[in-house]
Amino acid sequence: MELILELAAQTVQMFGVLVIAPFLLGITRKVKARLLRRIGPPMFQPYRDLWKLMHKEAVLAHNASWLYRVAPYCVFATTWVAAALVPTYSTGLIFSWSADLIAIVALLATGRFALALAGMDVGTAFGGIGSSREMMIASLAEPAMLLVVFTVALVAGTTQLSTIAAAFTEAHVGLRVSLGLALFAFVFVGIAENARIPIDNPATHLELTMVHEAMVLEYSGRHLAMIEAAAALKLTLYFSLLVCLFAPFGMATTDRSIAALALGGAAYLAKIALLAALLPIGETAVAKMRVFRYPIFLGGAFAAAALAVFLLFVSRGL
Amino acid sequence: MTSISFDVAHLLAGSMLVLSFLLLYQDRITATLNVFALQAIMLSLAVAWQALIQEAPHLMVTALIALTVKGFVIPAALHRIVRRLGIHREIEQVIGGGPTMLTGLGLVALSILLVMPVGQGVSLLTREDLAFALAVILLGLLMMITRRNAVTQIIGFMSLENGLVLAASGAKGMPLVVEFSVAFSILIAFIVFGVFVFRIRERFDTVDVSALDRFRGERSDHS
Amino acid sequence: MIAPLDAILWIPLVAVPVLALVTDYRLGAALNVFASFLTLAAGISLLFVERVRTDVFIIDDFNIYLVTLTAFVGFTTSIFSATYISHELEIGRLTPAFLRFYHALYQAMIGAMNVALVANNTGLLWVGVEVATLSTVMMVGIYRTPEAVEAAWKYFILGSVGIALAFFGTILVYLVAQPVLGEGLSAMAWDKLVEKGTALDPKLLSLAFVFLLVGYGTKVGLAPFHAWLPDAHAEGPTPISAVLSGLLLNVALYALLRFKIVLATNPETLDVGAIMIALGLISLVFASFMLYRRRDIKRLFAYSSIEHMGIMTFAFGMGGPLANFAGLLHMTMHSLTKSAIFFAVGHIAQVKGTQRIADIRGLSTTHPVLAVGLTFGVLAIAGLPPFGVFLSEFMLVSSTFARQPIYAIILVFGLIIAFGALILRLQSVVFGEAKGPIGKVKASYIPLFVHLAFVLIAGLWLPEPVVRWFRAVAAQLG
Amino acid sequence: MVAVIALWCVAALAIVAASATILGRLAVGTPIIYAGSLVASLVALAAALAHLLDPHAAVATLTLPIGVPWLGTHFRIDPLSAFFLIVTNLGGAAASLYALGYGRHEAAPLRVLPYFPAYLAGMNLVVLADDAFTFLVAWEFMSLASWALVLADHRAPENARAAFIYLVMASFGTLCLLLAFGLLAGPEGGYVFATIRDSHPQPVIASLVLLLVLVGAGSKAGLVPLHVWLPLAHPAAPSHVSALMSGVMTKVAVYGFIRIIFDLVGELAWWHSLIVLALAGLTTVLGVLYALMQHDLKRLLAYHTVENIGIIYIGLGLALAFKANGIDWAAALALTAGLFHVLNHSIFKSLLFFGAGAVLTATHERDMERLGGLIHTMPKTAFAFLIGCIAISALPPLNGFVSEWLTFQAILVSPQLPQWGLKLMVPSVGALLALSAALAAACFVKAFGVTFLGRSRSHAAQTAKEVDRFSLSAMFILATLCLLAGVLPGVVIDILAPVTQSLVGSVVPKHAGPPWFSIVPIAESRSSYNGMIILLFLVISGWLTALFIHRFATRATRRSAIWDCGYPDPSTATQYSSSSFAMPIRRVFGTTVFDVHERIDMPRPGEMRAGNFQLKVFDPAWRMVYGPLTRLVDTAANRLNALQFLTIRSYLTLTFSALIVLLIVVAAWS
Repeated sequence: MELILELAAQTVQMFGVLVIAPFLLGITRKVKARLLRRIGPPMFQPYRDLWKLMHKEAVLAHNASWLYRVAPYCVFATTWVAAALVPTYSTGLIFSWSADLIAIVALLATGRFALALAGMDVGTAFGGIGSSREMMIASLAEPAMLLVVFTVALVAGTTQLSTIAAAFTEAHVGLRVSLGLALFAFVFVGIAENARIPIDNPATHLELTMVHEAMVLEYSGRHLAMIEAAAALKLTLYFSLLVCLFAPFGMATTDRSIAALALGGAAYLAKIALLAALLPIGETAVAKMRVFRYPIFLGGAFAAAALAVFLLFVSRGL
Repeated sequence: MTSISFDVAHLLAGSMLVLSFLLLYQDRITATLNVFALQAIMLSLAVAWQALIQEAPHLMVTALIALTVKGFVIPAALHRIVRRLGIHREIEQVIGGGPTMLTGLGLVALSILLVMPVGQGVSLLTREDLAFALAVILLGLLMMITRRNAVTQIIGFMSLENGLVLAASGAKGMPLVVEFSVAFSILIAFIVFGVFVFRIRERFDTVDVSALDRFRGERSDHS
Repeated sequence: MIAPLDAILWIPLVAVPVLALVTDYRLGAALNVFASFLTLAAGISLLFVERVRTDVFIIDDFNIYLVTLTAFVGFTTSIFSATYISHELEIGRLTPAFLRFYHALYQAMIGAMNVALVANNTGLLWVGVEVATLSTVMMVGIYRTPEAVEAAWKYFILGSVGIALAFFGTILVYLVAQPVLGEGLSAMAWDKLVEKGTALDPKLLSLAFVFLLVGYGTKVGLAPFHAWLPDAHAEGPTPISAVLSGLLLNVALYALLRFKIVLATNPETLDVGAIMIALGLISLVFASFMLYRRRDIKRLFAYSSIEHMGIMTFAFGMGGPLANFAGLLHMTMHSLTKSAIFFAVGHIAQVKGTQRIADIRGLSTTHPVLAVGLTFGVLAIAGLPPFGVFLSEFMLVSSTFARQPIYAIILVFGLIIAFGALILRLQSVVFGEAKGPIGKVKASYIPLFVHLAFVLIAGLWLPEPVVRWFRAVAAQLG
Repeated sequence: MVAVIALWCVAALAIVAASATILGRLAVGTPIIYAGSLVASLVALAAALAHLLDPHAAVATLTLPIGVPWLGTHFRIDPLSAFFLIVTNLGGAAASLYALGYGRHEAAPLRVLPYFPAYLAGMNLVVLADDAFTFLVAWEFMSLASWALVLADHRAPENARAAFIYLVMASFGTLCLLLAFGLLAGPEGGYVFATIRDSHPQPVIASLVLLLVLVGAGSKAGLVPLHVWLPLAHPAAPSHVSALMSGVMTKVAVYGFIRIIFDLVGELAWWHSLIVLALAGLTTVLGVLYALMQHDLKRLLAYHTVENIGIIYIGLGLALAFKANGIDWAAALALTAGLFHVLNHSIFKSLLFFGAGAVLTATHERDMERLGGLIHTMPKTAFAFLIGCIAISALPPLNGFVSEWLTFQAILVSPQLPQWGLKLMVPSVGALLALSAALAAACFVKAFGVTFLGRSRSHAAQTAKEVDRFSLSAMFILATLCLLAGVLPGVVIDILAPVTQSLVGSVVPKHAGPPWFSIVPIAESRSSYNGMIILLFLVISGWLTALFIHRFATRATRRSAIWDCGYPDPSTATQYSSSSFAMPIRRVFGTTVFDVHERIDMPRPGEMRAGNFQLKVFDPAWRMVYGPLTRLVDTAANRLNALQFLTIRSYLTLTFSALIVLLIVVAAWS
């Protein structure tokens, strides 16, 4: 019985993130449009887009290989699994121990690997440029992300997300310089990883600096739908991570009653909705960068994260 | 051992050393040859004196060989070579006479320094003899390396060998000294013969570097 | 029944006039092989009879294996030479008359080396070394090309000065011994000198050793007395290069070591070890660098001999049971390996018609067996396992580093520099696009591979008696 | 018993090698030789595995009366050597199997066949050796055999150069090890490892030994800046040998390091680990960056080996740091991470080299700029190669991730280290490791993408044929192992337990306990990972998605021309190439890390000539270390060479001067 409940809790989370992901995208688009004094699409537009794409015929290039067709599922599956393993409304879900924070970062890397390969499959200049830049950005973002992981893990004494979240809700961690720096780095990394401005522009296909959209240029139909869904999931995942690592309050920890869980769920939804609204505000305020400015942007994140780790090592009280 | 025998041996050995210096000082081949002949004669006297005082008659043979071969035969042969080759005019010295003499003096000092501290187990005569012989040897070597002319170099080597014989004859009761001196004479004969036969080798070293390069076959190709 | 000791001395002595008289060069070569074989048989039987110790001759742990080694290499070289010279005759580099001379000198050299080895007398040792030197001088010049004459002349002049200095050293040793051991032969006998070593005057003994070091060091080929060695190896007939490197250098080193044993008994003498270390390291490093610019393949390996004599001298200079053992082993291994290399080089020079390294390429394509022989030989001499040279270098380097790290570092530096040069040349000769004639090798491969087999076996397993002899001598060397 | 079996296997390999000199002339020789090697390797593998899995297995020793006369030759099997026997023979068996097919294409079998089994035998002997002499003989024998294999295609001048540099550096490394053993054995020559173990060396000696071993074993393993031979020599050899050199021999070098430092020296100061970690971190990042710049597939793989060696050494360095501070359980974790990576790398690097070899056989091309689209012509090879790429990029759920994850876990324990130097060094190394992991992924996207994906850039690539069954089965076996080690990491960690127990006196908690094969290196609250669950999750969610789409949406698919934003260019040259893929990263790191020479010749508007872009990337190790060294030797050789051309008189002067100097020495002494 207990097992079934546990499984149910896990399943709720797994499908929960899937369900809310397009909505978050809708929020950001809506807010952004309003900021630009447009009315903007309805908040549920992303669901409709996905549904439409799924019902369209997929057009493949003559020389597309099996990898091209498998990659979208692969990207989607890895992102989904990763997103499902980040605690959202409750800690200590049944499968939470199967992957820690490092593994989640690595799962996202697997998805990116598949997508970058897919970008090169047909043999176009656009696909190549996208893959090449995506991997360059990742190579700068991933170490910064891992240093953020280090920071958090060192403060909490674990890399297990559930434990981290529980520790941060219950124990008096307080405000720490390290965590502040880590948050700063995390936001930067999140922006880069989700192909948001100023690194990339998710709203356009035809810009010379495009990265993510160049990679998926040849995709259409259900494959594109998978990739889009994965992108939305990834954004959700980063929001969840941010919430889980830096603002875990409200999450159900030891108290596993329905009420506590419901409270956790509500808190989670509120928090990520807030983040989804904040993101376009930030995006509207800055301009897109040139490609070779990225290292400076991500280098800043790396430096902040490294500083956070060093501070922790030097003085564990900070 | 009486003092007179000691003094005579000392005198003879010392005069050999003086003659070595004279050899070093000479700058004409014919004069060098003559001085060398004189040194050889002096050597034979010294060896003969040793034969007397050591009562070792076989040393007389050595003295005789020194006298005939090195005192007369070889100088005469060398005179002929020199005339044949037309090099009787002057000697090419690598370094000037002054430095050579100074170096020579240094070598003598070194020989004395080396032999004199030797313990009392070795008799004084032997030690004195040894110091002179060592000096003669070193001066002979010095002569070999400061002269460019093959004939004078041979003379340097023979002078060196004179020093050896002097030392050997001073070593009381050493076996095979005679045989050694004979062997050395043959060796010198070979050298003289070599110079005589391979006239391409007028000199041990030649100013013409390109000729050498051809012989050694190493430098000519640039791979 | 002739005693083996007499046999090793008499067989070459008898062979000299016989060979000088035999006009047919084939018969001469066969007789040369036969005489060398008899010497080898005598040398081997020496191992099984009672050791001799008279006023004039001595057989002990030190020279017993060297005699056998000399006889063995002498024998294998005579086989190689027999097939080698017929080719030289064909291409007109030698005439039958010169071959008579050559074979006689060959036996004279072997005999002289045997004399030097078994002598229990400093003077006789000197005579042996000098006769061996002079006979090789003549063989070096046997081709009568300007280069050969020049090489022989250089060898002769430098050798003569060495002879003279070694003789002076010998006189000095006699002078030292005479007050203690009395006049006559006993003052020149090894065993007596060693017995009464502590009573000898240490100062004069040290002075004597300096002269012996320069004199015999010239024969050993230590830098800076080495100048004759590369040219003599390069210009003479290859069998002579093989015995020069394989045997004569050893005999000269043996002479030096005998004196070192005498000095080792007297603690008040000069620390000659330090001088030997210095000379050894100079030779090693110098020869290593010299290897790089060599264009003549025989000269290349001649410099490698200088390098290895440097290593041995260094080892004996270091002293101690391990280093001395390593030095003795290295002596043996080097003599086998280097002569094998010269066999291979001789074949190569004959089939390719040149000694220029640049003109020999891709040997593994044209002459695979020969390439294998050369490669194994060079790898062995470069100190790679599983060959015997590695064992000695292993002991030497490891034991030196624990005692004198600086020396070991210089040693390792020299070894790696030399290694680089040897491998560089080896690769250019053996590999790459083939160049030059592809004619068949006429001479016999047997000596080459027999030597390599011994070196290989020694690298993995040393027979017990050899180990015993080496350890006994190592203890004596101090 | 196991020692005897292993030695018999070595003997069998030696016999196979010897018979290859004759059999190599026959057509049937090749399969017989490789089959022989395969059987011998498998037997040794089974024996070693049995030894390591047997909880009651005792350390086995064996002495043969050969080698150093009065010591004999010692062999020993303890958990460490058993583990490395597994690594060696697994690689050896896979390479033999692969070569059953691949070897048939060899132009000159006699240049490969005898040396291949000899090479395997050498590597096995290194692992078995229990005295310094045997160890070094085997070590150098291994170098020698692989040198011959590098020269298999001896006509190419660059191969000769590679072989030369390789052998010289190998020999240099051996001499360094020799010096280290000299220090450990002492002047009396206690070369047997048991003797060395009992003599506890002074701290100074231990430090010296560490430096020497770092250089000696490091030059074989490929630590920066001693790595330069590796990208030259590994690609030059036939591919199955490249696989062994990269996948196995570098591990034997790691074994040498572990054996000497952890086992023989034992007691080390904490700052020793600082050196190891610094070198390892540098190696990791530089290795992968150089790898990214390559366009020769095999050279890329070889450079990438340098990176992985760095990762392994990070684990070893951490283990040293923990051990020096007495935190044994953390040392066990770090060592486990390092050793796990040893196994992993040997598997996937062999796999990748096999793949590269298959490509080479099919297309006769190593240059990625002339490949492409092979996924269509060689689908099976492509699949296996892809698995290798994922594994080596440290992506879950394959094995590369597990070892890297363990390394990260060990890094995260490091705040417990008391020393400030380590407190600063360890997170830096962690950052470098993270950087290299991301770069590795980029590197293999490039390797796989340019080689197998896109459109064929040459006729050879277009007409390539899938390789034979033996090669494929070797690749697929290794790919399966990549997956198995990734989803069942607990099994490997348990296998490693006796090794860490014997070296650092502690083990990572047993993994028989936690359910579902998850691994818990420290405690459940701290961290855990379950590759099996992740894989299941991925498969299930992927399958669910596909099912959902196929059920509720459409499966309609249409083939069409490439869209490419409406401007498709039929020329295959317009695809992204290897160097253009690497360009962003080259720009980012170029100025500091590489010697990059770019020359762009761009026609002005209106000019009709073709544009030209030239790119040269050099390894700065050449400029900074090896260039000056070569010049030094060159200059010295040139200067000294004048001494060959002196006159006889000058030589006499030399003799005379030396005599005078010696006489002055005597005079001064007396």
